[in-house]
Amino acid sequence: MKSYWEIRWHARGGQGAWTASQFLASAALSVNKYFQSFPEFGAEREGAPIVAYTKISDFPIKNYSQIEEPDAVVVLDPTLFSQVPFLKGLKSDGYLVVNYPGEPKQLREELKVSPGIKVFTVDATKIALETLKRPITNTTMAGALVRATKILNFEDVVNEMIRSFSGKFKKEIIDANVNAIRRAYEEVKQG
Amino acid sequence: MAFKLTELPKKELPISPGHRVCAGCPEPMIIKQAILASKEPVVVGEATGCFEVSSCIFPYTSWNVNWYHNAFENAAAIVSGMEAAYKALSKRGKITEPINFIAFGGDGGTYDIGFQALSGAMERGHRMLYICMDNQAYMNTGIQRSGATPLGAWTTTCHVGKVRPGNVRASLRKDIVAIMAAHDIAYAAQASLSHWNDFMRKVEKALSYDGPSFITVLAPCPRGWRFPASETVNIAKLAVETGFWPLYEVDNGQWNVTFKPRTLKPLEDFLKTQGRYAHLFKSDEGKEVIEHIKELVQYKLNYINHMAEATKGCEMNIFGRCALPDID
Amino acid sequence: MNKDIKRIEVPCEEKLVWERMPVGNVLVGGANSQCLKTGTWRVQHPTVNKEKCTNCMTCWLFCPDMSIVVEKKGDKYEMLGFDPVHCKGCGVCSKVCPVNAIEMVLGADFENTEKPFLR
Amino acid sequence: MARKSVALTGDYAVAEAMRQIDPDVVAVYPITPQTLIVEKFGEFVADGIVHTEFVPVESEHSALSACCGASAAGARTMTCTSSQGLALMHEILYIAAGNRHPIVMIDVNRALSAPINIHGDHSDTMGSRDAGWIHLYCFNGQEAYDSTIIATRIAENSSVYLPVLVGLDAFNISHNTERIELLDDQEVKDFVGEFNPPYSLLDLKYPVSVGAYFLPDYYMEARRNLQETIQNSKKVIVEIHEEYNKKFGRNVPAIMETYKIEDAEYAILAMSSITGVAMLAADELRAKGIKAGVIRLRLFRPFPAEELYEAISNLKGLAVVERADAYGASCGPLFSELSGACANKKKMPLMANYIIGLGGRDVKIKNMISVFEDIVDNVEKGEVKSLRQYVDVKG
Repeated sequence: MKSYWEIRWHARGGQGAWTASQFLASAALSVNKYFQSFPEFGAEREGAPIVAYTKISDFPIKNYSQIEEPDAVVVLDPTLFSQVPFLKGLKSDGYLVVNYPGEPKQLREELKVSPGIKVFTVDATKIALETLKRPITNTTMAGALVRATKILNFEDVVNEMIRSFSGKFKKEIIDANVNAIRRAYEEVKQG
Repeated sequence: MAFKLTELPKKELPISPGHRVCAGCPEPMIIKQAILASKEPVVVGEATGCFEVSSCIFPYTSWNVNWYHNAFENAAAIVSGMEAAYKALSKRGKITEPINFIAFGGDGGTYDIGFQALSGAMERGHRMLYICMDNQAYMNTGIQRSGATPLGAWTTTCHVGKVRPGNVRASLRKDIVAIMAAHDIAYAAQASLSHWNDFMRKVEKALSYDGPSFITVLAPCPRGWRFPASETVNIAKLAVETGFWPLYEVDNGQWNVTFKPRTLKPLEDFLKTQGRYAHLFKSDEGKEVIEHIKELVQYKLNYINHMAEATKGCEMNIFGRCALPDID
Repeated sequence: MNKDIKRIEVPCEEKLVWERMPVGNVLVGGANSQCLKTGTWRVQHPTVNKEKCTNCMTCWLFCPDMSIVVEKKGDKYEMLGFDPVHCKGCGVCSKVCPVNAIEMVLGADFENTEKPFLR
Repeated sequence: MARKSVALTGDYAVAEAMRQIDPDVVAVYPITPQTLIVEKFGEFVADGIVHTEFVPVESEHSALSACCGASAAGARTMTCTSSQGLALMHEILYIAAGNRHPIVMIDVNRALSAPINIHGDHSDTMGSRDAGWIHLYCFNGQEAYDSTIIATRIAENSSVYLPVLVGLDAFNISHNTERIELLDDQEVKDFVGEFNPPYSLLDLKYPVSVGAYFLPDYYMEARRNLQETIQNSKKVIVEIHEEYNKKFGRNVPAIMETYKIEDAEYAILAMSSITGVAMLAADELRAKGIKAGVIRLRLFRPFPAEELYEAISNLKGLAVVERADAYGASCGPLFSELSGACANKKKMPLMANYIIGLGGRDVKIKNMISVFEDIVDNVEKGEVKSLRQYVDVKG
C-alpha cells in the first residue's frame, strides 16, 4: 500500500475541483493522515480550465511544490478532453479517473493512454443529475477516485461527508450527496 | 450654547507656553479654542506640520492633553485607530471615562496628502472630529502651494513671474467642506478663529454627534501670507467680512449660514493686507485676476445660500450613528 | 497661563544618554516646555493699561503663547499682565483688545522676568 | 495530550489564531493572497465570536496607521498584508517600531511589482527588513498558526515592546489546506495573557506626548536605543518559544531549524516553505554518499549572527538560497546579511548565492539537487564560478 499519494484534479473554474480536493483532505484527516490540498495558483476565472492538487500521506509532508508527476489524475468535466493535456506527467503506472459516459477501453483508445496506466470511467454527470439534480460532479468523482485507488477507506469518506455536511445542509441534500458518491463508487468501470 | 469668555479660564489650557511656532501663529489659537469647547477630556492626533514640530521637540512638550503624532498624511487614520481602541477597551470594561477624539491637520495634510485617509475615516463612521488648520499652503516646509492655495496667491512653488500671476487654478480653492459633507457625515463646517464663539459652538456641536465630523478653520499665517504677526486675528476677521471665508455648516444634511455680515466689505480690503496678493494690485492683469477672484467668491456665497435654501427642512438626524447593537 | 493650574515641571537640563531614552521616546506628565524661554524672541513687548482693561479675556483667548497672566479673584478672572518669559511679542493681544488697553512698546525688556508688563 | 486537528489553509490557520487571541483592534486592507485571513476573521467579527473592533480601512497605509493609533491607545492590535500592501506601509513600519508599538502583522510573502505578480517570494518583507520589526518566517500552516500566538507574546513583552512580522509563503502555504493542530481557546488566552501597554493615550491621569520631533541632538540616541532593544529581544524570543513548546508539546524553532547538519559538509541555507524540498534533496544526496544538510532560518530580525556562524562554520560549502533578489547589489539580502555578520570570522565555508522561486516559480526537489551539486562542484574546484546564480530561469 502506497504511503504517499499525489493527485491532480482537472475541471473548470466553478465546478468545485478544489472543494473536492479539500473534501478528500478532510477525509484523510478523519483517519489521521497528513495532506495538502491547493489550487493551481493562477488567475483563472469561472469557466476556465483549472487544476487542483491533493497530497495524502502517512507522514508529515515536507514538499510544498506543485505536483509534476501525479499518481492519479481525476477529470471532472469530459468537455476538457480537447483542451487540457491532463495525461501530462501522470506516472506510467498511475491512475486516470474520468467522468466519461463510455467504456474505459474506448477512452483509452481515444486518448492513446499508455498501457501501464489504469483507466477508470464513470458517468458522473448522469449520476449527479439523477441524484443531486445538478451536473455537479466534484464529490461524485471523489467517490470514483477512492474506488479506483483505494487511497482511503470508502466508508471513512462517506462518514466524513455526512459529518462535514451536517449542520450546513438539509438531510435530503446530505442523503442525495451520499447517494451520488456511493453510486459513483459502485458504478466506476476499470479497463 | 454660547460660551462665556470670562469663564473660559476655569478650564486647564490644553497647551502650555514654550512651544516654538512663529510669533502670531494662528494654530495655537485654534487648538486652544477647539479643546476648550469640549466638555469631555480630549485626546489629540496630529498630522506632521508647523504646530506638530514646534510643540513637541524632544525632550520638551507643550501638550497637557494626550497627544499623538505619527506621520503627515494619516492623522485621520491614526485617530480612527485610537477611537477603535477606545471602543474595544470600553467593551471590555477597561475604560469608562468619556473621551473626545480630535485630529488636527494642516491644509496639506487634509486637502492633499491626507485626503484619502480622511475620506476613509469619515466614511467609516468613527466618532471623531477632524479639524483642518487651513493656512492655504505648505507653511511648515516653506510656503509651497497646496490644494487649498487660493487663486492668485503667491507661494514658493507658484511664484509671481513674467508670465505667471501667482497661483493659477480652475477654481478659487478645493471646496473641502462640501466634499466632507458629501460623505453624509453628521456635521461639516467652515469656521474662523476670529469668530471664536461661532467656532467653539461648531466644535461643541460636532462633538455632540456619535460619528465623524469635520471643521476647517482659516489660519492666517503671518510668514506665508506676508503680513505683520499682530494682524493674524484681524485678517481672519476680514476674510469673513469680505465673503472670502464664509462661515457655515452642514448639520445633518442641512446647510446653514452661521454668520452673515450685514454688508460685505470689498474683497480688496482682505487681499491688500497680505503680501501674497501684492502683485495683483500692480498690473492690469493682476486687477483682472482680482475681478475673477471676486466672481468666484460671489459664486461660492451664492452656492452656499442656495444650498441652505435647498436643504431647508432636510435636516435628518440620521447621519453618523452606527445602527449596530453592541455585541458582547 | 492660568495660575490655578498645577504644572508638572520636568527637569529640562538633564542630558539623556541613549541607554536612558524612554520607551517609544514618549514624554510623560504633560507640558514641560515652560522652561524654554521663548520671550527671548521678542523685539517689542505689550503693556496693559489696567484702568481701561475690562478683564474680558479676549487677549487670553487669542494669545498664541499662553502668555496672558490671569488670576481668579472671587468668582471672576482678572487679567494681571503678560508672561515675560514666554511672550514672543507678536502683538496680537494689542489688536484684539476691544477697549485698546494694550499697547506694544519697542524693546524686549528681557531683564524683566518677574513683573508682568504693566503700565 | 491529544489535540484537535483540523484541515485549514495557512491563511485560515492564522485567522483561527487571531480568533483565539481576540485582539482589541484589527485594521486591515485586503490584498491577494492575504484575503483569506481578512475574510475569515471578518466572519468571526460578523458572528460576534471575537470582541475585536474591526476597522476595514481604505489602504494599507491607513491600516498600519490605524494600528499605530490603536496600539498607542493601549489596545492589542493586529493586521495582515502582503506585497504591495507592505510596500505601501513602508513609511509607517519605521514609525511603528520607533514608537515601540507592539503590533503583530502577518505578511503573506508575495512578489513585488513590476511586473505585477501575485505569487510567492520574499521581496516584500526583504524590502522592509531594516524597519525595526522582528521577523519570523514560517515553514507551513502549522507554524503560521503557532507563530501568530508566539508573536503576540514577544511583541508585548515588557523588555521588547516591538512590532513583530510573521511571514508565510503565498499560495504554497496561504492557500494550502493542511492538517493543523489547534490549541484550546483557553490555552491560547492564558498563554497570551492580558496586554499591558508601555503607555496609553487613553490614560488621562498620565498625559503623554507620543511622536515628538527629534533634532540632531537626540535622534541618534533614539535610534541607538532601538538597535539595542531589537538586538536584546533575541533572548526573549528564545524564551517564549521554549515556553510555548514546553507547554503545548510543540517543536517550533525560535531561531532556526537544522536538518542533518551535525556531520554535514555541504548545506543549503534558506527560509520558509522551500526548505522542505531542500531537505528532500539532501536525503537524495546523502543516498549518493554526499554529506548534505539544510538550515532553515526562521528568525531574520534580529539577525542571529552567532547561531548561524555556529551552524555553518564546520561546512565545506554553503549555498544561500533566497526567494528575493537585491537589484544592483552584488548578492541577495540573506547572503549579504550573512556575509556581513561573519566578517572577520576565521573559519568560513565557501559560499555561493542562489536566487530561486521568484514570483511563484515552483521550487522543486530537482532544483535544490542542482544547487547542492553546484556548491559541491565549487568546493571541489576550490572556487566560486559566480557568486550569484539564478535557478530554473529560462535562458
